[in-house]
Amino acid sequence: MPLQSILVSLSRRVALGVVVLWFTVTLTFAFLQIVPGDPAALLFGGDEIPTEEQLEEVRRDWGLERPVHEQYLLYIERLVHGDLGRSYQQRTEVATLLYSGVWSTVILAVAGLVLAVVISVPLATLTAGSSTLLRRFAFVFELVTISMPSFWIGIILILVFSFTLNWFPIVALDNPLSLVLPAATIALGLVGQLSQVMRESIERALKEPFILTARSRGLSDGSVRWGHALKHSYIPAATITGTFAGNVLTGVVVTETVFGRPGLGTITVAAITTHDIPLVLGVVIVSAAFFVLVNILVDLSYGLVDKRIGSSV
Amino acid sequence: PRHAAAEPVSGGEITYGTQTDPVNWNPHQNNQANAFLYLRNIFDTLLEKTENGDFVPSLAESYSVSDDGTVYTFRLRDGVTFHDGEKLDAAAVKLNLDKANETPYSIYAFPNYDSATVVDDRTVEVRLKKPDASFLDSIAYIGWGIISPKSLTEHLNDLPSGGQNLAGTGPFRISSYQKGAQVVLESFDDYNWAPETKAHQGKAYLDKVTYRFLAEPSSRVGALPAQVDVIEGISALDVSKFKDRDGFVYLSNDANGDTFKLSLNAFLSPLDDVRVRQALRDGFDLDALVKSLYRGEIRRAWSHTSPVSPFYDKSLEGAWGNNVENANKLLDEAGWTERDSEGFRVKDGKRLSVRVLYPTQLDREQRSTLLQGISQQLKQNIGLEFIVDLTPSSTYLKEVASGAVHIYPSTWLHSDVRKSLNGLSNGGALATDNKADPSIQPLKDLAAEALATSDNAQRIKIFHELQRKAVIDDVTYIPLLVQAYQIAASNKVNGLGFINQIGSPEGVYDVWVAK
Amino acid sequence: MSLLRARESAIAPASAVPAAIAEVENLNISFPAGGEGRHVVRDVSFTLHPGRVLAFVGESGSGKSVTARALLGLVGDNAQVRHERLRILDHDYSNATQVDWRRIRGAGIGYVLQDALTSLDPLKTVGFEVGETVLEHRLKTKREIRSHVVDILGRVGIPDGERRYDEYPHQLSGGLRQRALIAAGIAAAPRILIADEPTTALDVSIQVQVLRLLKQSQEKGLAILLITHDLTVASTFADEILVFRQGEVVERGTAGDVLSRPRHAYTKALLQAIPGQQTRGKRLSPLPPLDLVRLRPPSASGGDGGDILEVRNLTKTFHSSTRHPRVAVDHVSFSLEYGRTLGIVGESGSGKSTVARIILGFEHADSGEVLIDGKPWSALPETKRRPRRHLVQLISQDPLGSFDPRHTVLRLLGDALGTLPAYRNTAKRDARSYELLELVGLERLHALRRPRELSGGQRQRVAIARALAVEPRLLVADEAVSALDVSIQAQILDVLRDIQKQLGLSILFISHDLGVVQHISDSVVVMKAGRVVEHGDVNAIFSSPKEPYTRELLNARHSLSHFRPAPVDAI
Amino acid sequence: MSRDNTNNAVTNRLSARPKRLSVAVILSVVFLVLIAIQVLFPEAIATHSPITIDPLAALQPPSREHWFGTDNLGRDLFSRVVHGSAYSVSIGFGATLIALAGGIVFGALAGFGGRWLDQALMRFNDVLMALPSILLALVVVALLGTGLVNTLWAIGIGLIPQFARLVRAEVLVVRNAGYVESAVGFGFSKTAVVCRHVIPNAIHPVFVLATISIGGSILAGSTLSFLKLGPQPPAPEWGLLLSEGRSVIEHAWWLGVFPGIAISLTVLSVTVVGKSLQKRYLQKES
Ligand SMILES: Nc1ncnc2c1ncn2[C@@H]1O[C@H](COP(=O)(O)OP(=O)(O)OP(=O)(O)O)[C@@H](O)[C@H]1O
Ligand SMILES: Nc1ncnc2c1ncn2[C@@H]1O[C@H](COP(=O)(O)OP(=O)(O)OP(=O)(O)O)[C@@H](O)[C@H]1O
Ligand SMILES: [Mg+2]
Ligand SMILES: [Mg+2]
Repeated sequence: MPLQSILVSLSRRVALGVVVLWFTVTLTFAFLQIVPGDPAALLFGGDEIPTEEQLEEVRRDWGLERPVHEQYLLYIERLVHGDLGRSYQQRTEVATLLYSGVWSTVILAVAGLVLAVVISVPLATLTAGSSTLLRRFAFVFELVTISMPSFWIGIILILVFSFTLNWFPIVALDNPLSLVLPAATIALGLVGQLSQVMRESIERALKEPFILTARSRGLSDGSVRWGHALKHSYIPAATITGTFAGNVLTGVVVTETVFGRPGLGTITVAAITTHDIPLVLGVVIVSAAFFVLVNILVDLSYGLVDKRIGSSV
Repeated sequence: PRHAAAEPVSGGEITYGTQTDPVNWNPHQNNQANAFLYLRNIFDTLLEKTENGDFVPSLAESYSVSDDGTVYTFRLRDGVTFHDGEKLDAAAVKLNLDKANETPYSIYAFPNYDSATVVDDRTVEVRLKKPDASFLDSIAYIGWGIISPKSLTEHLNDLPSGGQNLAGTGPFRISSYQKGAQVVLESFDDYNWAPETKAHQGKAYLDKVTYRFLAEPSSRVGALPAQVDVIEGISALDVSKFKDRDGFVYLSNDANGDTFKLSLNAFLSPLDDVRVRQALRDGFDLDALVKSLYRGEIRRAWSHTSPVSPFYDKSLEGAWGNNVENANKLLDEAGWTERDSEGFRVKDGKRLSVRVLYPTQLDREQRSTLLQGISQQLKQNIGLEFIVDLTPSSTYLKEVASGAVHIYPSTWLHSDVRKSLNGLSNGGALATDNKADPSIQPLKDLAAEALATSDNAQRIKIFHELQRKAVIDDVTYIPLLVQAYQIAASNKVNGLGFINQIGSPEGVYDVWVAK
Repeated sequence: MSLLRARESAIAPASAVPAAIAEVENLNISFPAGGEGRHVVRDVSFTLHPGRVLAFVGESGSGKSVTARALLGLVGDNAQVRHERLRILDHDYSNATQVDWRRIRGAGIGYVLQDALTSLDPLKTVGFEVGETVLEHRLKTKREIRSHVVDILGRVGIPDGERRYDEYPHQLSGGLRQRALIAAGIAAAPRILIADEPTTALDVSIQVQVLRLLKQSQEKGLAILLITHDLTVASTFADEILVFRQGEVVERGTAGDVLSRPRHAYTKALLQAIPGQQTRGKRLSPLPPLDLVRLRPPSASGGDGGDILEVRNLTKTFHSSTRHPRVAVDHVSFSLEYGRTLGIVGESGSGKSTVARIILGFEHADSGEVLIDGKPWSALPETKRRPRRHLVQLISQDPLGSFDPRHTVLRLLGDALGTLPAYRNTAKRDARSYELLELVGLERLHALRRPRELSGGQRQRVAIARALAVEPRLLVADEAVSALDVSIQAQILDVLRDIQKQLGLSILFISHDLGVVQHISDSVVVMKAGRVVEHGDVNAIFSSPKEPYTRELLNARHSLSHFRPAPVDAI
Repeated sequence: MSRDNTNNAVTNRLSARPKRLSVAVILSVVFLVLIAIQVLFPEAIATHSPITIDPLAALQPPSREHWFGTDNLGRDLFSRVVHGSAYSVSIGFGATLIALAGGIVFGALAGFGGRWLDQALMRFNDVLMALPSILLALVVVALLGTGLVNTLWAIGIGLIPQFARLVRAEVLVVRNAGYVESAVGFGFSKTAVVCRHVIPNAIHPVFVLATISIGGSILAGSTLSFLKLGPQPPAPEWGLLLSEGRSVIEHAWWLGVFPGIAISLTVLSVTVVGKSLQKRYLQKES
């Protein structure tokens, strides 16, 4: 029963995801308990010494005067209701702040990902198992992008393509072209790894007997690569894309900073430098949730591509 | 100073590349000079300060001072409305003044403020605890910008994060704001109450201005002129790209207020010995460092006070610094005669070492590089270890207040006489006046006298005395740079300028774009 | 040799051989890569005729597959192919381009590989794979393809083609998969079919089905090139046989001639090496017997009548979170006398290995007991068992896996010897190691190789030497020869027999190959689904099985060796 | 399964074995040796002091005197890069060592510790994985402050999950390997089996990952520097040099280019060496 087995595997993954989230939340809570000093002052954050009234407000919000287990329950209960607390530095709900940045970040991340796939797929498929000039080029290109800090890639892209050639603006945010260079920065950080992983599995597939069988039917080299071998690189490629998507902030923090774009990355850096702890905790929880979600989707997609997986779970 | 040209035209829009996103949009709570250029578009103050230090009407059509200097009466302009449709009246002003003096809500509370009373619909009376010459500075300062009473009562908690609920009476209103990215302001059509310091009357020329926050200096410079029309904050190296170049306008302006300086903690060993402080002051070649770093675009400072301030003591120029021989002699005298393996001076087994706490978020214009240069020279020249502790720690204010820090580099960008005097009279107690050391009482008395007097000449005299004491005799301050602001623009943009009161870039009310 | 009895010919006499549709003359293939250049096929010539089957037999690596692939131009990019003549379907392919080759592949020559699970793309549906050839050659439109494929699936005996069309290879049983692969091979109606080991991976009964299917195609006029290492299959199926050895054809002729009157010594050895009833007590390989006398007999053998191994009522159930609990071993009892060989046979998954693992103490039985030498064994805690562990040694199907890949042969043997107090001294250990190697027929130079640098037969010899090193009383051989070529298998079986004869060791021999078990065992245990269905003397059971399951096993094997063309409607 | 694929494979592999090291690998090793010399004896290589300022010689382009030019305080960039290698290399090695130690402890506990411990540890590992490494690093820096050692921790902790997973997987594979069982069959004790077989066989891929993650750590370190959260000036850490140089890239290209090349070449070399180790390992394995 495929539907049933999909549901079973889905619910298992969701349950696992909930465990991971619960772990994360508990960890953040524990963090507040462990860090020395007055948790209220810590939560208030910022550069100045908070007044007693301000601290009182924090204590009320977080129930800090209550016993630890009650605090924990209160914390969980609030999170379950989607309440991530308030940023005392920005005097705004954490959820509101994060929401304001989330779309911009998601768009950037997705654009970067799509671009990475668009570059990697042909690069890997065309060069797998061959020793052409293109393969050499791909080899060098991948190694170079892997070895460059991504902020540096971003700066070079801006210098060349925006300021010198004037092809892609980076300032006008409402111009869709302004997404190109930031997305390219994220993509270039991923392309090397992605196409290497894909090439490896395509090469492995090309050595399989079914490829010989396919060739024996009169298929051209191209059809064999695109029609048979490529699909076999999906799972490893999706796996690292999944980890990347979970780590979306890593690429995004740098890219948003370099390009001066709004989003979770910018918010994170600002939150860290201003010691805005409720906001930092919010970012941690949201990105963990995002990771869990993406990986559930990636896991499910395995079953769609490779029917063997769905049925064996 | 203002850049002017013929035949202004109305209409059009510009994109303005700026250095920073305001941390807080509530003018009562914002202390970033770099954010005033947005706030000055949105808010007005009761009075405006002119280039030569006078105060002229703005939202207040006139004002008067009682003879004892404790009661100020403001007569409000008629027909002024806020962006949200509220009317400007005496009650609104009283509310604002009360809020602006309420701690901890406001960071601009005035210590001698007593109360405000509504006399009639258009008249407000402010009572001071005692006469204070710096009061009008506060009145004209954007920190006391007048916010709509509706914003203040109904949306107080939303104001810091900007947005539609933030209403002032200024020539522009917020159209959209994306944190960390940009803010778009649109012209406020009803605006008809520009002060006489402005170049024109009526609504702003521009329909719309987009401030794009570009923290990377190279991004701002690179984006002009293809992607942005105006930028502010230009590094010395980049100036040559715009200055005297076809197609560009380049403006620069020295800041009013204080200079960028080192504040020395004269209560902490080894700086508690004035000879050590003097040696430190004279142990490096500031001229050479500043020249190589800023290529003449930024000047070195001679005093705690900015050279454009009316209170500046010109006689300090050339009176100190770069005297390595004497510095070494002073240290020898002070007993720091031995040297350790790294070449630092030592006394009683202790190394001659000071810790400089400088938060990364304040670091700009290569100031940390300058500090490194100083550190290097002090090591080479006089064997003093000058540890630059560059940390993003948000606890630096607490650390400074605790008295455990030797040196705290800072700028109080403020033409506020009070703050200046406070600083000058703290005897090396670092940014705080809670150090109640009897030895600094005479200085404090002197400062109080300067504030209370209505005689400007007398005040200037006291100021000079205090500056000389702080820089030359006591060495509680070592001035480093005269803070300066730069603007560059494509030459089709006209009417750019700086705020008279502090010298930072002005809003865009007078700006227009040639067709 | 009843197994290899010449087939009564059902084909036309040689005089009526139809005109050749493929002719290969003096084919030479080499792989120049890696410096010295390897010449893997030398001067091979053959012809294919419609309606006739040509079989290639020979050991692994003898060049059968590459020769066949030369017909498709698929030898490999790094290969050098030379020939005097290469005519296929009336065209000269001496200087064919890729485009020429692609035209003939699939449409002119169908190609069926062994092991359908890896020869079908696991990510494509069966229908897609079968239809691919047809679409590629534009023989049908996309619209027509489905019904065409379903039709072909039906023809190869896959019922319910409509449903199977959308299924994936893993959803099909082994037999169905192999049929699907054949369907793909003949989908574009080629005139030649190359079947490269199409039955190797299959159970006996399924082998029969697949061969029937091929036979049917042959009768419709297809020329078939069958590659197999299984002489039984070749003998019952082919018209003509080519015997390959190291890239050369050493013998050729009609199936009957080659198998009943082999001329070449190699063919003779090959035929001789096939174990079974007739070979009991005879040597399978031409190698001389090992001289094991120098090896001190393991501690005085119990000899007369006692049991070295007694298995009492073993039961083992596996619990896993995803599946239902699985009873792998169900009340199994048997015993093995000193110096005798007990065979265990049974289909895959019947619990043979699990029993072996319990005997070796790698698995705990849920209930029941194993006694070694009449003393408790499986009930002992590991620390108590450890000093006696050397008594029972395993020879596994995968010797490579049982060697630490980092160690040389010398070190492997030395480590094993190190468990005996007598060999604490390194010099002694080395001397003994060399001695052991010599005993199992390896040379000194092998001592410094790592396991990966040895051939399969050599590895198995090392495994045996290592097991013997610790002076065991009982050898457990779990599929110990299944992965080996017939001739290598013959050598290893001979070695095992020599050991048993000369050292008086007892052997528990597990295999799914009835012939092997028949050849080597004294008595046999037949297992099915975890239970022992029959247990007794090997001759008695094989000649007159009592249980239906045993009969079934024997029948399938029988029908293969007596394969006759038969109507193919049956599944 | 064809009867003796293994035999073919053996001969194939034997013929592939003597394949020579590629030029790229040789160059990488040479470069890394140079870096190692720089780290050990910076004074011997640097032409100037890395911190001595010379305001009169500020921002000079590369010349015979200053090979990589000078920065805005007139410090010799070449000497700074040479001295900076110690920072970047110690970030690379230090963070990897931390990750390695943590990963081995975690992974081995999970691999040997039984089902419950395994599940618990792996879920904890999932949590660490779920947290973006940069966030983890930022939090560590926010808590502990900046500086070289803290940077090591910040990066190293973020890498632990990767190592833990690999170690666990390897332990599980090796633990079930035939040769482990066979050693038990010969009567070796559990500890002997673990020490002689499990650890030596599991360590190789971990070692390969470690090599590759050295490069990743150097990059991560430079990213932290870029965000001003790494080692602080005047430390000539490469990321810091690069990030300081970026603002003047249009005027003094050398300030951005040379540190950039230093980072990239080092990471490149480490990666090339790591990949070739990996290839050799896989070749041996398959
Ligand atoms: N692409 C290749 N590159 C190098 N050597 C090859 C290649 N393909 C085959 N060989 C070698 O050619 C020889 C013959 O191989 P072939 O596959 O024809 O053997 P076979 O008789 O089919 O054996 P098996 O029964 O194992 O399938 C082997 O030694 C093999 O290693
Ligand atoms: N560790 C295990 N966990 C779960 N199930 C197992 C385990 N080992 C064996 N089984 C199951 O127990 C049954 C018997 O397996 P066993 O390996 O003993 O069969 P076998 O007779 O050796 O088969 P083959 O001929 O394929 O080797 C099989 O169904 C198998 O799936
Ligand atoms: Mg073959
Ligand atoms: Mg088995």
